[in-house]
Amino acid sequence: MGLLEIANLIQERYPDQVIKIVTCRGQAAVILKKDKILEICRWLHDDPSLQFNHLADLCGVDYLDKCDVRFEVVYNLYSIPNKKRIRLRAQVPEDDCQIDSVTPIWLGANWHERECYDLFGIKFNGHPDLRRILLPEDWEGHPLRKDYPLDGGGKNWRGYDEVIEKAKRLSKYDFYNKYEDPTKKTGLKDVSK
Amino acid sequence: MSANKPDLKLVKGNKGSEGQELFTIAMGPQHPATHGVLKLDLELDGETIVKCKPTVGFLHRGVEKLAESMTYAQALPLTDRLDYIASMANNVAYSIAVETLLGIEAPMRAKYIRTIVMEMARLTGHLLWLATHALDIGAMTVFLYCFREREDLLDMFEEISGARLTTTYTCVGGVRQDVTAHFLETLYAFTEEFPSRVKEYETLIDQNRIWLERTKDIGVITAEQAVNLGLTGPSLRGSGVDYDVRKHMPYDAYPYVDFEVPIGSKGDVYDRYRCRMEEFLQSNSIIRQCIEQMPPGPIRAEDAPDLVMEYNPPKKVTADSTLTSGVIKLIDDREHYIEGDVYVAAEVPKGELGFYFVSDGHGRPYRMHIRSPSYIHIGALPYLCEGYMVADVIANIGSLDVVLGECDR
Amino acid sequence: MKIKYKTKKGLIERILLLEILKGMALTLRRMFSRSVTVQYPKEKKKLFPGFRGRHALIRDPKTGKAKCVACMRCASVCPSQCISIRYSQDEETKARKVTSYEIDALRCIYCGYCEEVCPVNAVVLTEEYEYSDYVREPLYFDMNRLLKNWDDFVAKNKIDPRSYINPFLRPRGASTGELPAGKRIPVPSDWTLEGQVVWKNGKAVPAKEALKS
Amino acid sequence: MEILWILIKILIVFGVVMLHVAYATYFERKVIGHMQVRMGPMRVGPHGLLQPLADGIKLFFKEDVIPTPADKKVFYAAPLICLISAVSSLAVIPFFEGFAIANINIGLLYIFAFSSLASYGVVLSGWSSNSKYSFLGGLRSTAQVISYEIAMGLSLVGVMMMAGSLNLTEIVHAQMNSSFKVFLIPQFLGFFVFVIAMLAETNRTPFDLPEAETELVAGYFTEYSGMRFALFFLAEYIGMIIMSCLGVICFLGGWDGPFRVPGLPFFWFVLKVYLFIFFYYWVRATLPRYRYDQLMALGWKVLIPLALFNILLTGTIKTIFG
Repeated sequence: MGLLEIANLIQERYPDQVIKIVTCRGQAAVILKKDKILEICRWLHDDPSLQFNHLADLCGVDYLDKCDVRFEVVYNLYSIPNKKRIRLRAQVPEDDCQIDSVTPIWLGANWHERECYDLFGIKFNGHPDLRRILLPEDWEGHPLRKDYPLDGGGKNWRGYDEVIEKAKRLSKYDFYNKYEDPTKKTGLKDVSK
Repeated sequence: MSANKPDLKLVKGNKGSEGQELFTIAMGPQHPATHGVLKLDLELDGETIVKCKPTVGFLHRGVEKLAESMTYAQALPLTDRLDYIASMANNVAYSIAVETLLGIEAPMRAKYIRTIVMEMARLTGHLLWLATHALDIGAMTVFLYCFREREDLLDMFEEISGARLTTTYTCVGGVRQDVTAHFLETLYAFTEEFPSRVKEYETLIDQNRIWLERTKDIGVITAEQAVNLGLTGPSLRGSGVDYDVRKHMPYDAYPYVDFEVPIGSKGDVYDRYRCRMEEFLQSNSIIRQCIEQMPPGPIRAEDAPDLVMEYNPPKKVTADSTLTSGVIKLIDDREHYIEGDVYVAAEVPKGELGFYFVSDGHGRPYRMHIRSPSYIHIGALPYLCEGYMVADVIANIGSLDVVLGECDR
Repeated sequence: MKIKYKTKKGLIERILLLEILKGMALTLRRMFSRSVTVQYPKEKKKLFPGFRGRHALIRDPKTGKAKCVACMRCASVCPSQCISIRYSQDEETKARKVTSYEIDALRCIYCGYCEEVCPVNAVVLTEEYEYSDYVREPLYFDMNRLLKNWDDFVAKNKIDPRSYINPFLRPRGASTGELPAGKRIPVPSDWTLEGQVVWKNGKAVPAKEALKS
Repeated sequence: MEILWILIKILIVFGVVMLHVAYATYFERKVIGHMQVRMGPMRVGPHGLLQPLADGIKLFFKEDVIPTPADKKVFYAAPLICLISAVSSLAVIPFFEGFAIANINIGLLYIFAFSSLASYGVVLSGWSSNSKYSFLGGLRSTAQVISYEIAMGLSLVGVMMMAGSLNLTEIVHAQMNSSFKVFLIPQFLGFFVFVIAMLAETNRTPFDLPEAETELVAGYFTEYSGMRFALFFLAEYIGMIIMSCLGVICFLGGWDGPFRVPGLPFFWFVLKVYLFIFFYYWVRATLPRYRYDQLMALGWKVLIPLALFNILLTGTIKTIFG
């Protein structure tokens, strides 16, 4: 099977779903609409001649101003018995930021999708447990989006004030106090007096 | 043990199978056996685990976001901090991925050197795995025996790369330093000694009845399930699936060396343990073959991009045979920074480490996604643990060989 | 390759605890073997050349000052952006003069990129690793401090600053033609591309010799 | 006068045992260190010889942290229960001919009684800490100690039958008068069960699950610190010494040896006890840890039947051969 064969198979079967087939450095990717992604994936997984049983990677990409459709969810599939690789790129527009979850097909997609939700804010319909995973539950925003402020938006993280306060309170137990001459080894000293 | 697995469907809410309240215990993030900052919320019925809920992210440093504002060369030291116990392997995996994206081919000698260091990293990774796995199950002498050998390997890393853990040894298009004669000789002597050391570890645990009771039929996962969960590396091969990136998508010098991929049958902790023990010997033989076959030649591709510059990749310079004539041609026919995306994987000690790059034609990755094996493995942990006992959670974490630096990225 | 192993034991093995006795014999034997511990502050390990330790600016033996020409390559390649350089420029000659060179050692990740890209071998990571402190200030190296680091390093290791080489100042195996002029320093023959080693008949030999025979 | 003599004896025994406990920790770290190709303590004094002293001082002066939700009174009492029950057992042990603080007729039973009492300290400490890890550790320890107590008691019944007495001095005398000089040879089955039960009874590897550091952090004494932690530590090591003494007295012929060492009547006794203690360390350096249910299975399904069989065998042989 050649480079584009599987991509062409997908196009034959779902001509209305496939937007474009792209290649790069010997790897083929199929750009898809997001509507039938679950069906296509199930077919790729179950079809005895394809058997894409290994979901190598699932991630989101934010093409902020580069594409018409802002987000893409990328599925890197691998067929262990056939030793074949294909990449699906499902386009997810910003105003309808959701896509069907593939967890019914690959259990391993669970955490990939949670990560994608966490960092891009793409919702996965039918996901059993869609919560934030790498960031704290109460985090605001989705950091891997290209419009996420790099300086943290001028806000301190939650608990910052408490930590600073505690550090000040405990600083009297420091061996060296930064309010004093650092070269003078004072040992335990109470600066509050 | 697996015979009396409780029927999980009967368990509802906070009640055990017989209606009694469940005992919730938070294992981690500060716990001696969770290998870092993994947190497991366990719900226990007696000592049997009814529900296991892993929480990760305590070590999240946003490597993917950081890489977006760095050049390809600058992002390389970040990979040291993924799987920090075998950082050489990450360096190599990253370099291969970037080379594929930029369309560069590393010279032959560099490929051999990289294969050597990758297998050395596999040894260091597996040695630390065996050390901690055995320590978790209580055999603490194995821990120090493993560290004895690991120390030797780290010394060799120091010799060629200048650092023991955060090596930053490879670069896009080759490696940064050539190997020395002393390095090759030490390494070769090490490979001669190493199989006897592996035998030493095996004497302590391999046939030990306590070890067998703790590992046999624990955390069983079938081949189909394992593939479905996305397990890779020895954790997958323990279940009997023949999937190794080194064989399936050969990179570097792997096509030129002769090695076997050990495969288990049952998919329990003991099989995963055996798989890695066999890999010790296979890696050892790969290193030997690579040393013997290593050709002379340059160690860095001629057209490798500069470390500093980002938008203007250096052009290949050819001079006339006589430099004095001053005729210097700049060849500008290369297309390094194209628009496109690639996914390239390499087999690191933990499994398949994949890099997915999206390039927008500039010298910085538009998007870098790291497919880290540990992340997926921890996601699969509940499927391995539920129905077993508290002590088996430890054995299972150990057998999956997770590193939280890689998981949380 | 399917792994074959036998874990079922015979009756005699089971009763006599043979495998446990073997393990115990091993630990007993190891009790009398030499321990591998290095008693650190008393004994120190010999570091290999090129260990990436404390930063220093090499003092030029001719001028007694730093060699830095303020090309900013180190500052721009630094992944953790821990180097900050300020320079003044001569209006006529366009020659740059460094006015301040600062490295925040607490920010540094010791990748060695700065010394690798430096065209004149001005900055180096020395093989000095014992410089921890209780406060942050001494670990913010300014230019004088960096030059002092170099002097300390030279004095402590009794090296000749003229012939000092470090694998990052001139990478092993790099071909001389590709290097900038400032990096073409004399090195041992096995560092050059010509003196490269390959494995032959159970030992590492220079590639030239291996090809000859 | 009698009382004064007993007091002096108590002081001597207590002092000597405490010294040995301190150096047993040093010995352990050295032995295990060398087995693991490292050196063990080397810093305090020549070859780290003053290490136990430094440890003791450190533990004594450390801050005593008590968790807020802990049940304070029980929390205070638990380590004392452990220590007192361990120390009390020393009273009946004959260190050499005619030297025991109390030479009572039910010495063996007395030791059993007190070592069972120690498990109260453990379970109370686990419960009063109000920590889940401690609680699990306490429960595990109690179950373990209770079930292995049975195996251990049964393994010594053979010795009792051969000696015809529960008095420890009498047991040693019986061995001196027997044809083998030690009960180890006729009672090898009992000895085997005893050694395993001894490891379990003192919560040592491979049966150290109550304090399995990789599972339960430190088991029942997770929340203890400073001097209270040290009391548990002492209790554990005194427990080891008691069990070793018991093994030496019941199976290895007590203070009796191939020849008399003049001036040192306890020479052989101490030597044998240290052999036992070395064995403890040796096992710790080699073996992994059992799981909770496997440990119980071993105790109830293997050791207790073996011990019962041993009793049957001893009884039969004794009946036939008189």
